Amino acid sequence: MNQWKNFSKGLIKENAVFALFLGLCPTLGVTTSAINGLAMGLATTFVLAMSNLVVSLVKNVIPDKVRIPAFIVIIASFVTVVELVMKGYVPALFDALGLFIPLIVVNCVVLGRAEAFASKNTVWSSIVDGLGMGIGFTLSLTVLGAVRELLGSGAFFGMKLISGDALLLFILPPGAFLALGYLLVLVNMLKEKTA
Amino acid sequence: MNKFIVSPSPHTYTDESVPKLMYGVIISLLPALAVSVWFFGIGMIVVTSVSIASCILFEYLIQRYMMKVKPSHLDGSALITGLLLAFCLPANIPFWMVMIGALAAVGIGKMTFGGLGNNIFNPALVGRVFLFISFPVAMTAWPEAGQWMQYTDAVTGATPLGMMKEGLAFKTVGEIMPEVPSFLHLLSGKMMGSSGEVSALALLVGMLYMMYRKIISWHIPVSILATVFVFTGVLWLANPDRFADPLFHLLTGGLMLGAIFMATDYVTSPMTHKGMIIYGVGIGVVTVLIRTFGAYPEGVQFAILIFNGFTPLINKFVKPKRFGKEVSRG
Amino acid sequence: MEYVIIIIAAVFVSNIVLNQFLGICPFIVVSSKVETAIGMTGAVTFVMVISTLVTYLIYQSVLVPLELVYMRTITFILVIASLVQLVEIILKKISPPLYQALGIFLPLITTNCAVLGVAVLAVQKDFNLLESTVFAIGNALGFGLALITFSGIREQLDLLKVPARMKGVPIAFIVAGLMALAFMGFAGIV
Amino acid sequence: MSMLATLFVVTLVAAALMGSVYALTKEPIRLAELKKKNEAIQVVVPGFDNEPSTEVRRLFIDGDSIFLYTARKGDEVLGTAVETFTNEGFSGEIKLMVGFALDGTIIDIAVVKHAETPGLGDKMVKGKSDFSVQFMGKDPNNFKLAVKKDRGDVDAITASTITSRAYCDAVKRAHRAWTEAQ
Amino acid sequence: MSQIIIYTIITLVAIGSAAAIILYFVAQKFNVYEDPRIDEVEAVLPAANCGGCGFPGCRNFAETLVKSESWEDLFCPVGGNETMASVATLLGREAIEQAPRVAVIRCNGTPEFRPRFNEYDGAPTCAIAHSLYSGEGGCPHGCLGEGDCVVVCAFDAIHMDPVTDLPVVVDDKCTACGACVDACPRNIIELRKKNKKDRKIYVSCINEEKGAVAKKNCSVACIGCSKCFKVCPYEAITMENNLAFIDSDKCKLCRKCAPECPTDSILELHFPPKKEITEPVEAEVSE
Amino acid sequence: MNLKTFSRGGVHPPEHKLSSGLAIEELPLPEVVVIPVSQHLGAPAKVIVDRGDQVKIGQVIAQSEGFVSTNIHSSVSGKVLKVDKFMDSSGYRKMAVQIQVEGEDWEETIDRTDDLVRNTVLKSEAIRKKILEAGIVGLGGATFPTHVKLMVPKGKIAEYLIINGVECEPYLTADHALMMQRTEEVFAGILVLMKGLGVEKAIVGIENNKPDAILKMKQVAKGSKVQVQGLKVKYPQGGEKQLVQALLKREVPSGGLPIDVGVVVFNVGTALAAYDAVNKNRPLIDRVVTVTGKSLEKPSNFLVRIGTPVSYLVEKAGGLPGDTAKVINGGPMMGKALSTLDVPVVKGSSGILLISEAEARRKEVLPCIRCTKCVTVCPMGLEPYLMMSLSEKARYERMESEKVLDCIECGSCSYTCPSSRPLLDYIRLGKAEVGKIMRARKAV
Ligand SMILES: Cc1cc2nc3c(=O)[nH]c(=O)nc-3n(C[C@H](O)[C@H](O)[C@H](O)COP(=O)(O)O)c2cc1C
Ligand SMILES: Cc1cc2nc3c(=O)[nH]c(=O)nc-3n(C[C@H](O)[C@H](O)[C@H](O)COP(=O)(O)O)c2cc1C
Ligand SMILES: Cc1cc2nc3c(=O)[nH]c(=O)nc-3n(C[C@H](O)[C@H](O)[C@H](O)COP(=O)(O)O)c2cc1C
Ligand SMILES: Cc1cc2nc3c(=O)[nH]c(=O)nc-3n(C[C@H](O)[C@H](O)[C@H](O)CO)c2cc1C
Ligand code: SF4
Ligand code: SF4
Ligand code: SF4
Ligand code: SF4
Ligand code: FES
Repeated sequence: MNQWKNFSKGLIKENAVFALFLGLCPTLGVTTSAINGLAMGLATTFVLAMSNLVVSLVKNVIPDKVRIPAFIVIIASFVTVVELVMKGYVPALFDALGLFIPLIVVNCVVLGRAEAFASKNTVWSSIVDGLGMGIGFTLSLTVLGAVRELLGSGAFFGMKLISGDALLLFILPPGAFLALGYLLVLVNMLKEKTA
Repeated sequence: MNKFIVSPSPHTYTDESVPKLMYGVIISLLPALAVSVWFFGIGMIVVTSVSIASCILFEYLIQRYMMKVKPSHLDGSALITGLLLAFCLPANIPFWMVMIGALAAVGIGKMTFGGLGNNIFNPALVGRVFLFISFPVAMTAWPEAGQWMQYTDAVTGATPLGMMKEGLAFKTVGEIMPEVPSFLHLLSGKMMGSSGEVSALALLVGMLYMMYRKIISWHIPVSILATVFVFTGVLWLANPDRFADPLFHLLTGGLMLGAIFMATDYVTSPMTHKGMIIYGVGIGVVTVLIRTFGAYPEGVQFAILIFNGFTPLINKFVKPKRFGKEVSRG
Repeated sequence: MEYVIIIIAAVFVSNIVLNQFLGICPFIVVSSKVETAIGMTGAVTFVMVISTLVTYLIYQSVLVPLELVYMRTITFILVIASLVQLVEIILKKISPPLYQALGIFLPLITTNCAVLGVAVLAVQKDFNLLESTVFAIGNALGFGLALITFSGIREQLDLLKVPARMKGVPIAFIVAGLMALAFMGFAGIV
Repeated sequence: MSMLATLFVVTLVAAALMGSVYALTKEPIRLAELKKKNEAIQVVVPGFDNEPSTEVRRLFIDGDSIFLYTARKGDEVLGTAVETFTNEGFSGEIKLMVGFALDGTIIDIAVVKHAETPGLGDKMVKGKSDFSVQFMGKDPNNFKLAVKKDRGDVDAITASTITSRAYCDAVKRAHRAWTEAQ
Repeated sequence: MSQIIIYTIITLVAIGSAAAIILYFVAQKFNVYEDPRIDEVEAVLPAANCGGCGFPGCRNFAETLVKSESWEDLFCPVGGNETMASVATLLGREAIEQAPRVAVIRCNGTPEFRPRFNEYDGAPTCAIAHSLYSGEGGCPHGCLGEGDCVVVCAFDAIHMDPVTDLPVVVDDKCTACGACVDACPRNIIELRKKNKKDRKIYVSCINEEKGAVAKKNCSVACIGCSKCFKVCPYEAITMENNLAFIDSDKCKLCRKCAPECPTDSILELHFPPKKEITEPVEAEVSE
Repeated sequence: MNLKTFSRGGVHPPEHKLSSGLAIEELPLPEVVVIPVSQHLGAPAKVIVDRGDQVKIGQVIAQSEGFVSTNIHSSVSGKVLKVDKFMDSSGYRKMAVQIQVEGEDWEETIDRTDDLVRNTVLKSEAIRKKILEAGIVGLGGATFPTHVKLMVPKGKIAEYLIINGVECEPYLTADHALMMQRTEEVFAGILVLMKGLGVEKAIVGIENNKPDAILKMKQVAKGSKVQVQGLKVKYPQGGEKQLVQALLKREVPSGGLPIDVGVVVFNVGTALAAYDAVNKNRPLIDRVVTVTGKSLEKPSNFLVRIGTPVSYLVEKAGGLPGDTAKVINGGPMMGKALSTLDVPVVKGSSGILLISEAEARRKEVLPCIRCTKCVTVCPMGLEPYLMMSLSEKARYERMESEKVLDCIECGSCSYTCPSSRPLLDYIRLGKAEVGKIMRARKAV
């Protein structure tokens, strides 16, 4: 398969959040600011790419019956690695993302990719696929984070653009749902236009 | 020969119509509007006109340019939304905040769902809570009554419920009560609060008018007010130092406004009388819970929104009594 | 009283879906019919309580003594995945009607972060065994409350004229947002 | 059988990987945690050259632990940093580090952990508003640790009385611990 | 340090193996078989869940495809032959080829040909108008023009022509799902074989009333005169209940019938203009 | 006077009884009549005359086919012009007999005197036979063959006969006129029906907007087992389930018939027809039709032969007013709009109502605002707003479980809706579809 195509499909057409509606919890949970979204996305991307890599390496030696448990173990190990490394080197970010780092393990995107793509494709394609999906995911989280940060605290990646308070609602839970909802509407409208 | 019109029966209709009902509600809101203008003067006038104008304008713009349907901004429902939104804001709130609230009310609360009749949550309350959460400072600074010419520069103070919530941290009810406005003031509306909620009397007059016109039935307002009365009454009897008396609860905050005009919104309330009573009791209970145990001094707005969310379930499970299920031989 | 507080907190104040953002995927996907939502709630309650219990025991009796707390994530997910499969297999055999009602949701639940999330939160919050169980029940109820209410709303919206571009997932998020807004009223109640 | 074998191998490898990463990151994690604590202490009792986080005393107050760290420069005791808590916050628990000079006046206060609303309650964090500044140099024995609404001396954060009250509560608790420890 | 690694390995392997062993035995004991091919087939189907196949959803159809012996009457109109072929390959069977079809509106009762002598003012659906009365033009078989077919078409392939007051099918968009056929209360719509360049010849009327009566309501009604029937060289036309019907599978588009019709109720579409010569036109066989 | 009424729902549209108090006027014969063979619920009758035959008044021209069916008689004497399909009130063409009127030649068996025959010697069985032979059907609107209703099914007991003199539809006054002018005969008809049913007790229910009729019926019924009960004016009191509940506080079970609670309901006109059939040997060949409308010159109660064209009635009532935009066969709540005046009066025609342009057109349909008015007025305790949405989305199974089949099509919901929603249109569609589904289920 054309590697660029393979990579780019995860960005828009099969974007985990905006097209497949997967991995929604971290999407809503951590995106109080763009930077948090970015970090969460990168952590997920790492796990995605690494687990895709390993799964595609071992795909031929793993019997079908124990496929899923084996994949889970692989993914969980990488999640633990991410957890430990973040805790050690970027503790502030780890605190901000909290529960959602261990929860990468149940992000349907990760298992779904391992299962649907990496277990059937070559190592190289699998890494590209994982990176594509991961970056697509990162992109959506960053966009949502940026929107919420902009509306909610009037800042962009921590830079304060307006003085004083903005629409506090958007950094609170309801704002997460509303912002994502209207972003999806926007996506639909763009689709209408291009269709 | 004439070209006859053919249609299925019936061939005759009442002359009731949606705009007529809506304007009926508006008429019944007029006494409260008059009282508010009397107490809050220019601020009330600015907030109300901005709110109404923005609601109607947003409804028109969204229908015209985004939904591409025939605008129905003049059917009266946007006017009610605007009026009620203004009624539950402090009269000294900057006008641009009012516009944001109107956008949230009409845009998020109503048009997102497809407009009149489709929304799940009460649009005016969506607007209000949106503002309340977004601008908690501006939304909890209440102008004192009687400042005719002051708008955003009005002197502010606390609402009776706010005083109660604050005071209870270190005082008993008995010590707080002398500070809150007298019973007569609570009834007439000379106190701090959202601009339209202050006068229980004017709101009750509106309720009677709506009942007379058969716009609303008694079920929702009465069940809410009765529940609040009974629940707070029980608490008060149990510990009069910790809990204010039921009359205080009935006459303060947005309870009257909410019970009479907002919980009764057709679109977002249940369809059967039994359902209405469940809904009313639920709103009453949640209101009292929030008022007495929660972080916010007032809970009607949240209570109504929460039960707006439950309304579809109520409608699904509470059915009118069907004819002829049981046979009684008499 | 303590247990009541745990439950009220989990159901209303920090509702797992509306406030904690856990289990959003099934919340958005499996909520178009009230009956389905009720089935899903049953399944989640079942799995959530059992897995919180089992993971709690493993955590306290194996990981903590061996100082392997960092292995929480991998152990928990393994235990939960196996448990769900176990339940599925057993249910399919011994009670086909129950399987029909609940079983179809089970695969969905493995990858539901609500279950893992609650298990992790229970040990994070230093609850004891009973508290953990109550906490799991409370969160399952909270999940059910949100899911069932939401499905009622969606059933109603289904009969109304929601604009095409809002239909489906976008309106689901917006409704969830407004419900979260309403639930903010419970702040500070416990 | 091959199934079990594979699963065995996979877990084995995974465990080895995790184990090694854990071994590698154990020290950085410990240091990071230590650093956080020291940084907080550094803010509230600046200028020490010892490792206060190693000189800990623990008191049990109101059902939870309060830690007191002694900061020294050489042999001179500069003051005590008290890690205190309150459960009265708008969103539950708040943890503060309060630095006391030898005479019992507050040197400075830092927020260690909180979940208050961004934009409202989180104004108690130093740098986000001037709220915490008013405590500097005050002696709780003659500065009433309560918001003005409660007839105290503290100016509450606008629209965040609850957080302000909780903050005062935590500081009071710290002062109590400090007094007891003397 | 290495002690930690060893503990980690032991614990994880222990938990993993314990889980695996328990699962293995339980699975043995509680085994219930479900055909995995159902999932595979479902994955191939278009997932439109349109019901065009006659089953409630794609999954249901997949189940039937896997289970039933004969595939007659089993066809996914949306995916078409291509999908059926891939399902067939998947299951190692042969798919039944079906000539592509397209929906055709068999009524030509425009206001010009069928004057409206009353006005319908009920709920704007054909189903309700049909159950109420014979319609604005009085023809009990004619199109009611309220557009039920338009509403059900999931592919946006039908729209109402405001001038003729009749629905128009856009051939390129129509997937022959048949939803409109079921929706039309008057059974006006038929799925006919799709010909080259969308050419078609059909009797655009389904009125079974006697000629004079039919003609009274609509000047282009089929009056059952049998002239077309007699002229068709391929026996593609049948007469029943005062009505001619052209079987699209037998019709070879020779265009002999249309000129015969005294009421112009046979429509020819998308043909090049006829040459002047009256010799028999070459039979054009569609593919 | 203690006024009873039914307990749930109901509306009160303006009454507009323009022709109330007017005498029944016998209409001269038209030149040609068209008599459809299906004027009743059930199987159409089978034509037994041919083109060119001479027929007499009261002669059977089509014979009952099956149990739920009845005879059709010639209402005039003359020559059969055609046996063919003619347009009926629905605009569809149905089998009918067209007769050229020639003279007034009656069947000899018919007693045409005005003598009142109070007592019936016949037994129940014989009464039913006579009623079948005379082609009597319910004249209250549903045109259900009366002899079928007189047969109490096994296991059920008829306790009460209820006579429906409610006439709750606005504008219509035919039943009122009958009760005023043919009081004695109606009363005798009630006795016939009581005998036919074998019941001891009868109640006549009359709405209070006809106090003169209540008074008059009470006078003739004095001393008999027939009780006359005034009722509060409320639509649809005339619906049999509502009437039974109003009078006896018994609720006919869902999906059941009044006989399930020991009651049989007949219309006033049906009682009169039963009298004519049993005591005078006179088949059902004419009926009283109210011709009315606000712009109509001469609103009237006509005695009309079956088969007379509607256009003839309108002409006799002063001609079609220029502003007429809708012609309704029946009352404004339940009547059927006609697409042309070229249709015959049938046994079920109770009135011809002409409506002007201003009132005829429906208002613009707005979204349902869930005002609950339709739920409140539905006499059957249904939720019309929900039914309509379900019907629009073709959720017929759900409609079935919401009991759509209980709807009596009274139209109170559509009448009352402030958003002018065509509720009943969609409910009817749903009923038809649910019916289909249920039949398909039975067939499997
Ligand atoms: C979304 C939201 C979040 C809030 N968060 C806090 C908070 O973190 N801390 C706090 O003290 N008050 C918070 N409040 C404000 C209080 O609810 C309320 O304003 C306070 O109880 C009394 O206000 P006062 O400080 O003006 O007397 C919040 C309000 C809203 C609407
Ligand atoms: C399908 C059908 C079957 C009926 N069967 C009986 C019957 O067996 N016995 C009876 O007394 N009436 C029967 N009826 C007549 C009803 O009781 C009733 O008089 C008739 O439907 C008209 O009532 P309405 O005008 O209130 O709708 C039947 C009616 C229908 C439509
Ligand atoms: C909504 C509604 C209104 C009715 N109103 C009357 C009425 O006013 N008078 C009447 O005789 N029948 C009325 N009927 C018909 C009765 O239900 C019932 O069919 C009739 O009284 C039975 O008598 P019959 O068989 O003699 O017609 C009405 C039916 C319905 C559904
Ligand atoms: C009795 C009554 C109460 C109403 N209350 C409200 C209200 O509280 N808020 C609001 O936005 N609109 C209200 N409306 C107007 C209208 O119903 C509302 O805008 C719809 O919810 C929009 O779909 C009310 C209308 C009526 C008839
Ligand atoms: S509904 Fe009719 S026109 Fe539309 S795709 Fe299906 S068959 Fe074709
Ligand atoms: S073809 Fe049939 S469904 Fe379509 S508009 Fe005509 S009558 Fe209606
Ligand atoms: S009367 Fe009309 S607007 Fe009111 S609930 Fe019923 S359908 Fe809706
Ligand atoms: S027509 Fe049917 S649904 Fe409407 S009010 Fe009458 S009985 Fe109820
Ligand atoms: S990410 Fe939480 S359920 Fe999918």
